[in-house]
Amino acid sequence: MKAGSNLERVLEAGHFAVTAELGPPKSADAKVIHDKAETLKGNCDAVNITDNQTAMVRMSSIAAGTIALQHGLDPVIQMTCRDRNRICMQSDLLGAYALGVRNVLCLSGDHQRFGNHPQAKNVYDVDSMQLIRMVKNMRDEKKFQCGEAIKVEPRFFIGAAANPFADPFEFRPIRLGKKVAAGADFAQTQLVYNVEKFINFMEIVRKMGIHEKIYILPGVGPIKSGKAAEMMATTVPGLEVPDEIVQRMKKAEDPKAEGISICLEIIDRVRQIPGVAGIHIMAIEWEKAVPDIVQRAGLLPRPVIEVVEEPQEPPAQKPA
Amino acid sequence: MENEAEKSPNGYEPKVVAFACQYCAYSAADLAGPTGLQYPANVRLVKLPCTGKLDVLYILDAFENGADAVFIAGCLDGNCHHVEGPLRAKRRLVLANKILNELGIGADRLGMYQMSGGESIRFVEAAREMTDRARQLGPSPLNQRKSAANE
Amino acid sequence: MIIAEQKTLEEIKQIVAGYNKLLVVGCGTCVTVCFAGGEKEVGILASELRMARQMDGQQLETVERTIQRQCEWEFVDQLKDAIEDCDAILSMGCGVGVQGLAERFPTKVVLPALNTKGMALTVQEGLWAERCAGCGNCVLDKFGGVCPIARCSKSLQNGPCGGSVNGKCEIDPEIDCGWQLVYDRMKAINMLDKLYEVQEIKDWSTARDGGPRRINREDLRL
Amino acid sequence: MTKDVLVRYQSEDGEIKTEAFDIVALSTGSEPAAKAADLAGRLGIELNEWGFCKTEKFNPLQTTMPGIFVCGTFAGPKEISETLAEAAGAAAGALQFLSPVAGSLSPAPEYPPERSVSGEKPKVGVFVCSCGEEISKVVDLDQVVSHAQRLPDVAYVEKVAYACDPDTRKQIAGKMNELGLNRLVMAACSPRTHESMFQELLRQAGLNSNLVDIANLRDQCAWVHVDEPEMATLKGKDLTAMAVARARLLEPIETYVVEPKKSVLVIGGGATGMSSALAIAQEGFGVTLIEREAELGGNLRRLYSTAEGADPQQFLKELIREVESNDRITVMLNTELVKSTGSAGDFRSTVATMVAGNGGSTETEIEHGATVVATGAVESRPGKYGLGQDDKVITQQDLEAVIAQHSERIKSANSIVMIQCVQPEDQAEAYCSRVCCTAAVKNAIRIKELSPRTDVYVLYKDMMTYGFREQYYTEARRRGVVFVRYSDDRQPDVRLEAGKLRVVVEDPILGERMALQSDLLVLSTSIRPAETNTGLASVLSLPLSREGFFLEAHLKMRPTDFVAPGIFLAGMAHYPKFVDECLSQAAGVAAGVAGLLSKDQAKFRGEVATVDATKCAACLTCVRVCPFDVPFINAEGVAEVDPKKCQGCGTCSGECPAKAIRLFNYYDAQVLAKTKALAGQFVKIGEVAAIGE
Repeated sequence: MKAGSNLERVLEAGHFAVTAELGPPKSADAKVIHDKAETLKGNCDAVNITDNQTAMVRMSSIAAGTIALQHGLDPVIQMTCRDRNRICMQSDLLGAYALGVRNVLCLSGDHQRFGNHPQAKNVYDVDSMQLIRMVKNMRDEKKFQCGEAIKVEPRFFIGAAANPFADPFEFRPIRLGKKVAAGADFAQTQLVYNVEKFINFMEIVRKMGIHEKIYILPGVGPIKSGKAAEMMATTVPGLEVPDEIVQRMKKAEDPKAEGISICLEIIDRVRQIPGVAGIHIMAIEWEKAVPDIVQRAGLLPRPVIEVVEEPQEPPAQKPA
Repeated sequence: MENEAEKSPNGYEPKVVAFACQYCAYSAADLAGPTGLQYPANVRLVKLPCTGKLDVLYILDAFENGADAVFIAGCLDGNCHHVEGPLRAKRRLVLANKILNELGIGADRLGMYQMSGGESIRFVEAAREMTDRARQLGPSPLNQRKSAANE
Repeated sequence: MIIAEQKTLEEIKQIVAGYNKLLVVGCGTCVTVCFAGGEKEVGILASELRMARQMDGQQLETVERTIQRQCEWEFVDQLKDAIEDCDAILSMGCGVGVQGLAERFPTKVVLPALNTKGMALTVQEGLWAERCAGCGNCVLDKFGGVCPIARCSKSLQNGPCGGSVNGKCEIDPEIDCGWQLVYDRMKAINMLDKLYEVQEIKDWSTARDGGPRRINREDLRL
Repeated sequence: MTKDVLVRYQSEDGEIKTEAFDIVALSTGSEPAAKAADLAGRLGIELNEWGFCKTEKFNPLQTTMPGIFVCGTFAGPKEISETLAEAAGAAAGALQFLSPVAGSLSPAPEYPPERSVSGEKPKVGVFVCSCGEEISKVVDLDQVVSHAQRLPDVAYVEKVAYACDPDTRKQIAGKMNELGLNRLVMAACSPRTHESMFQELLRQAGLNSNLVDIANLRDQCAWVHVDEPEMATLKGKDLTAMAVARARLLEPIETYVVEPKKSVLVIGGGATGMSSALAIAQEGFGVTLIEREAELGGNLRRLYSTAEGADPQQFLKELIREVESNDRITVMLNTELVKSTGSAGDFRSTVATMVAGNGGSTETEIEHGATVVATGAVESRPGKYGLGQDDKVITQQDLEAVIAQHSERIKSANSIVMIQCVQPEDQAEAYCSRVCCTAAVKNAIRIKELSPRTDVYVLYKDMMTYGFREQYYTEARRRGVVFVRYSDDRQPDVRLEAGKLRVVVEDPILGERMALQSDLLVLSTSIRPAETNTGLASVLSLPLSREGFFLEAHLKMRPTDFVAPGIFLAGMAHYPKFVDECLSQAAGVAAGVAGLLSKDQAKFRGEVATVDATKCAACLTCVRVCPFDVPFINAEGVAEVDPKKCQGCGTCSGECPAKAIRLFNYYDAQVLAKTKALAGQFVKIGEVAAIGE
């Protein structure tokens, strides 16, 4: 056990994991987190707390993660390379660990061009790959990036992002492989709507043996409306929504219901793909849909695994 | 002449400067008389070897020195003695227009016309159009400021 | 070459407000080549400013000079005679040039007319694009001659982010994805395997992050 | 009494009308000069039945007496540009007899040595020409004179009556000398037509020819502002001030000397191309004659008779034989021009010859001193009135062949209808093709000769059988050819009914619809510019007219020249013409070529771009923008322009961000002097360091 987080334990135990996204508010209102946490509680194994997603200022992911902890949730705090240099990153990691956070997802971060502070200076001192390695070295080598020793090291279950839909496609599995080499324990992907392409991606991933070294959780999510589907299809770089889905959403009498059933169909299909260890549900600003989706996908109840020193049974897929 | 009546009562007579390519517009202007055409006497031609020689500075300088309107008269596209003079000139007008708008003089005081060397009627139309426009727009704001300053 | 572009007329007007005799100084090298501050632009800007002032019912006198390089004292000194009776100097050089003039003429007001944009090459007549970020520690050997620091919007060194689509960067469809270029180049020169290595965290102390940089060649200095 | 002129005339619908007019202008015909017969008698040359000089169709500039040539309206009524082309052609004819010494005899005008004006303060002489009264009746020249006197550096102002008069010019030159004037401003007519004359004047005065600026007070002021004398006077003053402002800054021009290549590239192997090639070869120059098609002859191959009776095929055969046997002429068939660089006296061109069979081509590089464009034109074949769908519908050119080779078709025909002025739908510009009326009349007569019983109808809009060709129209009518006019809004209607052609046309005079059965319908289709014109114009950087024909340097005065020196124009590439007109022009071209190439040195005025190496940032802008690929970055790392290749357009100097390139005579200071003069601003000479800076 590297970090002993709930997510790690569920995956190590060989269960099909469910993570969900919890977006902090654009305010100092803790209630939002409390409410969302209550909604998600019992419906997933861990919650991803986004880090100023789309470069919009939101409540700090570590702070929001701490609130989620109070509800018994296992937070995956996201950390982007956009806003912090290596000094701040390590400092935040120490603090987050001290507060009880055990999972971190290392991301490049959306460029500030899209956010509400496009005039900001970005940092990118470190890229996501290097962040993964830095977190791993802090945990396994007990060393800061500069090489100095850490007395009490932060032990995180290290997550990475993968986008099977961006270009150049051939490089995408390689990049995931690099993240494994850098030290990632699990990967969550961009939203999967084009299942065929994801199947292709996984095929290459399996050929390279990557799936044996990392838990892969494809991103899924319900679309709310035809308009949203169209927007996602045309304006979000690196997101692929096939026309067929856009049409279904546009024609649907009850788009929300249709969105959820499409999501369920996709979950059903990705579950069949060898090497898929779970799903990551991104119901952006629609956390309420998650319990329904998890329930209808037959993924309830979520396993409860006792905290013990050693795992009770050998894991089905053991990361190297 | 129809323009005669429109000459403003306050004695404003616009000065219109035309930068004319020697191969086409300058020749078209020359041929107006023999073809029985007349155009407003407000127009003064400055001969260029080609509208490719046009410099944004020439246009600005004309306005700075009192022009109420300026036009460039060059060859027809694809029929330029120097192949692409009018195309170059049109690109340069993009900058000139921007500057004139920024200054508050207004890009509508600047025009571009294309004609062959024999088309005196086109030159005459251009001369009339730009003179009429300068009449409608009134004196260049630069000239207004200047005369105000002198009074 | 260094690329720069003119500030808006409105901004320059405000910068020079209150000065009645301006020395407008062009620079004959980089900013000439990128059509921002060569002798031609000096003439146009001076004319614009005079007219702008006239539009406000006031007068502006301009003296126009262009020197070969505003970043060299010997050339800057050529301006001495023109400077005395001017209220201020409007430099049409890059940021280096403006400071060159300011350092050489400590008692004179020196104002910038350009925004310096970086180091670039001419893609075609009228189009320049950044190629180098001046990080002080060249890594082009690792990336097939395409710099991910300068050409990836996030300066990623380990591959493209998830926003790379059809060879374009997520922040602007006019901008090539630097990583697509790296990838294509490495593929073309049969060195893709080099991209499999994880690039360690970069030492930025050689970049401007390490403080103002200077190069000191003892063998050349007296 | 109003003194109006009352005109009584019959309108189209037969009504007699009377109308009052202020002025009636009579277009009277031209007749031979009164003493023409006298002169002809003394020279021993024959006249034709109208008293004009007698010539032959295929030798239009030759009188009946060898060694005596004719040109202009003595050989028949004609237009100015034709007379000028013929004048040059006749000169070329005369040159053939003088070829060994051609050129060496041309009397070089004697000029006094050129006085250097460098370092002198400008001293401008302004000469204000009234052009008789052409200028002074609109522009108040006294005001112009007194305005000019107040302009800076103007040392002398004088009003003259005709500045173009040789004596006046001599006087002006004298005045320049006497007063030590070093710049000339002519407030007169257009530089387009008279600049060279005033440049010459300066040379007479011992000054460099470039030190003149012209205020265009006639063409661009007096003539076009007749009703605004006050405004015109104001403008006249401005134009004069603008000219003075620029004249102050003018510099002496350098002349570049080229030793011309003694050979010529003739493009087009039709009658025009071949006869100009022959004439040029007879002058002693080498000729490369290129022809796109597989054989020589062009349109003439399809012409079997002329109205005048001469046999075109016989002529063509002779011409081809002469061309092919002339050892100065190299004929290249299946060949097109693909590239041409250089300038007058020194061209370098690449031609591509199609290799039979494999579809490939071989390229040949040719060096030549002059280029002749004689690419001809083509009869259009619009899909109108059933042309191309029914073999009973043919063109006038087709009919030539039918008459010559299948006369049985004519003899068996009961009725033949011709429709004139048939223009393709996509022909943007309407123009007259000039030769088709005569062709129709000629062929109608041939038909009547072959088969008097065959009815011939000519449906026309306007019969134009100009000059002596009018006789054939009369002849055709005498033989019973029926001419029926139609109008644009009531075009003939052609239908194929039961294998028979039915042409319905409304006779405007009778006001009745006529239905004509026709065994053969002959269309006089418009003559179109060759499709290759556009490409060729771009290779040679030449202008085309709106119609797509090549555009000469001056509509009247320079019918065989292009503005670009060293390139000449002849034949139907120019516009539709009769063979004799083409041949006259071809001869004219030969004269132009001789004028250029017969000298050991051709001189060119250096109105070219030059680079100030100290300012050049080697930014490559000029290299990229020059339409003629002239500038290059030289071994010193700065831009360089070859003055012999520079076309003087100034595109590079207009774009150069360092202002390192200046175009002679269009230095910024010189151009801006004009706009500044409008505001009464004149630069101090000392302030314009080197004028161009």
